[in-house]
Amino acid sequence: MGVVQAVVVLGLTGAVFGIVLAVAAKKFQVEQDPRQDEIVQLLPGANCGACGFPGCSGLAASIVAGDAPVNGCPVSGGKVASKIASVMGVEPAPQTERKVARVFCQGDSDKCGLRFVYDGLAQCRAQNSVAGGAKACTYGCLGMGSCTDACKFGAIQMGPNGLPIVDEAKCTSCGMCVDACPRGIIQLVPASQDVTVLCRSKIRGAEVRKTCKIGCIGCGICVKACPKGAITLEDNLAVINCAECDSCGICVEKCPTKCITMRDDTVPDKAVHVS
Amino acid sequence: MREVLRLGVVLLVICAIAGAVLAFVDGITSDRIAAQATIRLQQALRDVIPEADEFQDETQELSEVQFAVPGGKPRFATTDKMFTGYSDGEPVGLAVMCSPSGYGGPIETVVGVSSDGKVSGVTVVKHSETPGLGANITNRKFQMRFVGIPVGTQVKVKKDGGEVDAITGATISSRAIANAVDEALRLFEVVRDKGAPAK
Amino acid sequence: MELSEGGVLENMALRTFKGGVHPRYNKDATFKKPIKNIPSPGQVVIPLHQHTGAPCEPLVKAGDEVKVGQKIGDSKARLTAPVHASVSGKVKAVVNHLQSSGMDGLCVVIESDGLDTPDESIRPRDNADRLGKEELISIIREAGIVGLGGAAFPTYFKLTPPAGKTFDTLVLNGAECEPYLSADHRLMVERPMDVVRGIKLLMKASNVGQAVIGIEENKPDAISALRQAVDGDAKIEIVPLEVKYPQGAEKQLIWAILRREVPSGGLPVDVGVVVNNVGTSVAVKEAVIDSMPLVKRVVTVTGTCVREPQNLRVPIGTSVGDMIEACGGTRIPPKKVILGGPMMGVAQHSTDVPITKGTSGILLLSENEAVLEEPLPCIRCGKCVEVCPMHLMPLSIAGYAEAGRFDDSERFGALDCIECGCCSFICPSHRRLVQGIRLAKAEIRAGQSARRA
Amino acid sequence: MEGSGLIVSSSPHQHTTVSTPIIMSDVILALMPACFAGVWFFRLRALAMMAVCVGSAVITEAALQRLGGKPITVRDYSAAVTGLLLALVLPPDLPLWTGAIGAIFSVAIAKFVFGGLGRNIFNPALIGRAFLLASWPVFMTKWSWPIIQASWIPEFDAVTTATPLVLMKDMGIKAPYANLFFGQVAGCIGETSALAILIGAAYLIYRGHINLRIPLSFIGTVAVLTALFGQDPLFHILAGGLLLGAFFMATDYVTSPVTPKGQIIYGVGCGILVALIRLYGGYPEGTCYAILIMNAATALIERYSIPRKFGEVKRVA
Amino acid sequence: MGKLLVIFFGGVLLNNFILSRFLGICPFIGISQRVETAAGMSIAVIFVMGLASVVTWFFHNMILVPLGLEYLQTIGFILIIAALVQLVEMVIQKSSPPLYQALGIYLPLITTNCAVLGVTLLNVSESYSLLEAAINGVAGASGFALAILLFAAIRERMELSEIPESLKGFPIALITAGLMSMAFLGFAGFRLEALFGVM
Amino acid sequence: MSFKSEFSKGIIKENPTFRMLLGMCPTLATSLAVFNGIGMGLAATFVLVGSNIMISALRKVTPEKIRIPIFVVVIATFVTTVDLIMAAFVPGLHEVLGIFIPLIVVNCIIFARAEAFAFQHGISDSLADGLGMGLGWTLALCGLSAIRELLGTGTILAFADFGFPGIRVFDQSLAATMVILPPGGFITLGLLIGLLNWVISRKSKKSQNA
Repeated sequence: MGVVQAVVVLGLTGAVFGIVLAVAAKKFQVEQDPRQDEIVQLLPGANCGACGFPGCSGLAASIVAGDAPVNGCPVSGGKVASKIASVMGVEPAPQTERKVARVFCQGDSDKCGLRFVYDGLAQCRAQNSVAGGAKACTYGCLGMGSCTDACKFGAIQMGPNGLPIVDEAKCTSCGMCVDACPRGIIQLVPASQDVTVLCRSKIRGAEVRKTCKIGCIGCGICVKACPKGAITLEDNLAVINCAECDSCGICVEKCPTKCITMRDDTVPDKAVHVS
Repeated sequence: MREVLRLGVVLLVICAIAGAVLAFVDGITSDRIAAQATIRLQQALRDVIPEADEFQDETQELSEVQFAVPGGKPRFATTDKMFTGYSDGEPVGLAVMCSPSGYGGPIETVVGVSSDGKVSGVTVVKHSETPGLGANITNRKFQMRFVGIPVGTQVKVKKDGGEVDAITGATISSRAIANAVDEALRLFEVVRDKGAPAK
Repeated sequence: MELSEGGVLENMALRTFKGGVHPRYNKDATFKKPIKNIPSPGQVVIPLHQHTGAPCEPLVKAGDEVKVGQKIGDSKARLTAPVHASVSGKVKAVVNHLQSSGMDGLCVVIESDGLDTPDESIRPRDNADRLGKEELISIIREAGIVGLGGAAFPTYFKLTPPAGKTFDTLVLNGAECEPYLSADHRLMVERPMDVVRGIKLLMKASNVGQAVIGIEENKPDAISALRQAVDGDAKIEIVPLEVKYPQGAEKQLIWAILRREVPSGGLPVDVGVVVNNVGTSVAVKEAVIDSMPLVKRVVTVTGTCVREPQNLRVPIGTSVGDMIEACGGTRIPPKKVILGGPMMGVAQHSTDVPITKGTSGILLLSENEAVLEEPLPCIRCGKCVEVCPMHLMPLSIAGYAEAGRFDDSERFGALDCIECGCCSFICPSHRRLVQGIRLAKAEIRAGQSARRA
Repeated sequence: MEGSGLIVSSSPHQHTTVSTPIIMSDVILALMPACFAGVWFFRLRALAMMAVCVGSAVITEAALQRLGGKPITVRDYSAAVTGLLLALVLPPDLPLWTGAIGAIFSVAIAKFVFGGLGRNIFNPALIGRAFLLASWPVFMTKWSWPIIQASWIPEFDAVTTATPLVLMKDMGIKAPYANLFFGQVAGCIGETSALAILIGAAYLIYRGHINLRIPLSFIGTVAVLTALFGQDPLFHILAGGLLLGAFFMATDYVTSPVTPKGQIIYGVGCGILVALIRLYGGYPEGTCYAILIMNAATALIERYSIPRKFGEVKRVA
Repeated sequence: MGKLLVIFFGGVLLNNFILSRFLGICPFIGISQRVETAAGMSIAVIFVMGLASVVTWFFHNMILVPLGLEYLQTIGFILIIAALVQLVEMVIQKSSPPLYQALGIYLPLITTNCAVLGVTLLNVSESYSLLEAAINGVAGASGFALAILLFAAIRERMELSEIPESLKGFPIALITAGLMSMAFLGFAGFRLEALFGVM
Repeated sequence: MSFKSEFSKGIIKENPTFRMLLGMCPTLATSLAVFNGIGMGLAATFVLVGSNIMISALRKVTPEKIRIPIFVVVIATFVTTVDLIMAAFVPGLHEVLGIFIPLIVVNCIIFARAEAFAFQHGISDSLADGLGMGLGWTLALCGLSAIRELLGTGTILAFADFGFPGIRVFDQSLAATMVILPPGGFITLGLLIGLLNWVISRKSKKSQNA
């Protein structure tokens, strides 16, 4: 007898519940695409906002809605993009080359002096707003480390001489550091680019010499030296067209101030080893 | 609509199976669960009247002695149940189950009064007093402080002018037990005067 | 705090506002010293952007001869102010030169011939009293007059109420609450007649029937001098104010004197008030009566490092270094050079900066005055909240700003901050609150303009 | 290469001379009368307790900062203040090791884990006391009688060495005002003498470190409520830790609201809780818990008591 | 009336669901980043817990007890709660889109909030009347609301603190809750009955 | 994934309490004594294993739309079974654990494993997962209980239901009662998770430097 009652009561409860749910499911279908959850799972979850959407779930919603490409997350790279693509049932987008952040200044505390003694908030933007920053070079790194604070992936650390060092293995090219730098010293470059002019100074060479030992003085030696003609001078600054550069390294050798550098290959190797 | 029905039926079936399973489990366990309560009650009663080998529920009698003035406040407000303990068919004591309020809520206490009008035992069945402090009312040592107190005594903790040492730092909990014992003794008196079987 | 609608309060208790601080005023070194004219420096550097609004285009080129009062820069923008040569001589160059912002900006460098020959256009105007409102405003614009209190907002612009609004009261700011400074004080004591003359012209230009001069009560000589100069004119009242910083801040001054509350994000005109500095008033008098544009101003040069602190009347564009020299040089080497006062002034990293129309003082601090204590964690004492004259919560605005959460800073009213510095001053943990708030303001404004774009 | 060598900073360029360490040392100074009273009444036990608590607090702070690789900031005196305040709210007979554990708990759990000075949500000293009270209630509710029998204080025959609030709650015995005022009653080391506390409080007010919003609304609320419930308000003000709490604990900058309106709400809240706990609660004294509960509410109070900005126009909803 | 007040304040202050009963910890920690969201969640929980208390009371007292099927409590209650939440979601969505916007996202989270099931089970174990059960449901939820609102405001403040790396997030949330719970010990032994005049 | 790895991940790598931070309510509420912890943990493990197996077995025939209510019913059935059995055979423990036994129904761990694992994996994997997760949780619960029991009462391994008073390590009067009160639960667990995070971060730092 008890069994029958239990079966009836619970069965009816369940049936009512099932019907309610089914009706609900029918009436308010596709509240949220289940794919959205799946995509959220795939995304890194740092909510850094580099994609331009409000956090990872925002991006996921946009991908599902078709407003964002499957490779919309600049942080996670091709592998995740292809996974998302398979969730969405589309062909993975052609994999774009990975970019990494690079610091375009070598004017550390030994090589580039100060105009004055700065006293105030230890943030680059804050210092930059006080008389244009204390650094002698008004284009150079202020060295307060705002980029390290901005990086959510621990890929930037301040070096001993007050310049940030990027761990390219950890860099996800989210671009937060680029935004954090008031002087635009950090930029995203293709990870394969080996030769770079690590200076942003647009002032004349004579002025540069007064302020920084390792700045680009716009002498043009590299322009002449480059066998590929990949280097031009713009606003007293050497600019390498990376599409044509084949990393031969001649300019690096010729540069009188050593502001053109060849990437040190040991760094990323070591970093890869670590992770 | 068919979809709705299908889902409903699936759930109905699952629930029905669950219901059957549970009914089966309940069938196995219900007797034992019910027995557990009795076992524990018996255990508590035996704790407070060790001589007794049998107990009889006298709770109905309680309603008769409850009100001194009809419509007034009950005289034994915290008393829930009372039992007479028998040894070889002879009544040997009264066990009173009451729940005075302690620090963290009611404390279910059983107080035994032997036929000679002395407290024969106190035990706490259920409580939610502060661990390490009020919870020490479950301590045998503390409970023994009440044993032997004769009928007619106003049972109070020392702080309130009585004789019983309270647990340090747990006056409220100790007071609750004292109240329970006090009530049990008064109830015993009434029952005895009524000529109830406890004599 | 009840808002009374218009009218000067009858209550004679000292007028003031809620909040504020009492820094040491340190005015003793200069407030009794008469304004001194110094001989024209050998060279002046006149920035083409000394005011709020659009910078001027240069009207002269290297090699041009210029005379005092000759217009050397102007702009067609709606909000701007022309600049004039402050010495006579030859234009050496029109180049980028270090300015008080700490950055380079376009300046006209004039080598003085030492003669100070005035421009031909400068001769006393005899029809001054018959000039209409429009004419007055145009003269004031052409004379390049800007607010001399520090903000350097073009005066002609201020005097023209936006469509649909009118002024009823002119408030003249003679509070000079900023420590160390005494330029306005001396001006009021020495040239009260000019101040009052300027007021009358300003009243006419802004079409108001009443004027109030607010002066902190620690300047009794200024108060009595002006009282005398006003000479019973019922339209002009002199109101002594409690000595408290920032008594001279526009919104606080209007509240203290008139009990009118300038709405958040609004301007004094929203409550029918136009505020001008006493220095501006004198400049207006000179421009209208003497037809002399704004080429000189009074600057207090002071601080423990200065050998002989002075109130100097100097041509605009004189370098800070020259002015220090004019005061007998330094006694001890300065560690901090501030243009303006210690509360709102701008620290300089070089003495080779020209003074501009907005420079009210040069303050040199010695090492032990200049080195500020290291900031400690905020202990939430709430003193910044108590002293904020805008009734904000500086600790929250700055706290969020330092964490880069500028939206939250905005929520706490970052944009209402007048940067008076009371919060940083009072903070027992010496936190750089104002700097944080400034950062927030800059970021919020950048965000706003990005959104508009 | 220092350029001009001039210092450049954002304005203002002048700061007040009153600094956080000065405020902290002033607080210590203001506590001195209460400390002296404690030592006067409870002798060496009190002194030892203070030494142990201050020592443990300072050592804990330094040790944790070292472990966490942070600059050691015991010189801002905040740990010392915590230790001293804790000692003052402990019974004189408490075993010293208990006091040490309380001080360690205060600094480590209430302060350090939240990020140190200025970041704690709860008053560390009171957390220490609440922790000890919950952990070792037996030790924490044992009182000894003050040693000095001064002729100028009326003789007060209490049956047991219980605090005035316990005597009141359990037996309805009211200690004479004079005893309460001068401190000739049982109680925590620093809370018995109202006079000593008031002297210290007056110093803090004179120095401008505390304003009266919190203490007055706090004490006022207690007075009004106890009077409403038919008890003697003056007795309730003088007895127990109310004065010490109102002037030295509730006014703790870090854990109380910074907004003026918030401070009054906070004070009133503390007052209501003290009155309710004293009259109906399980404890004879409620100051510690009342302040802690309001500490928890501080952030919320502050959020909804942001002052009206000057010139703020009411937004039309 | 007095007893209802006792139940209500008991649930909010003395036996706070979060701080002393450990019910609803997950949403307490998960949905307390912002005061606004915490408030939304609170309102949703108050509504659902009140409603669930009433509905399960009927289910228990009208169906389970008469049929002697008390062992189906857990399974029945959870089904009812789940269905209820769904239903509430539907109704709100249909009748008041703005309210749905504000509360909608919190509703699905409530199903797995153990506070809801917990309060219905407590109602049964305390054998509350319908009104008492409803009050108890609302009280439990209000206690949850009080705790989560206080906590959310504290968390907003803590966002600017430099909390030791390994304690960030969950651990510091637990410690804060612990200290709050410690403060709420001040209500231990509070005699609400005396305050509200019921003994 | 082998049976073994599915089993072991729940114990350390994905420990539900310390790593995934699931099922906090019963963890806090029942960690007063080691035997309470064991009882609670085993009860949950039983439910976890049972429901994992059932859901895994039913996953092919479960309509997607009503999988949640079906999970609920399955889990609730197991929970009620445990509840009744415990009431019958270990009444003391049953009373101590109180409503937290029926509340296993809404324990996030069980739901999470049903949804995230059992519904997608075979029966044997699901069994391993349930067992691993359950034991991982039990272990965490025991660890926390041991600390709280020891510090809070001065004894260890007390098991009142079998009349065992526990091993007294130090005197009751020295025990910090707060630890077994609600605040102690929160704080101890918070510190324990923090400590674990710290140890792990130090370990990973060390391995990085190596």
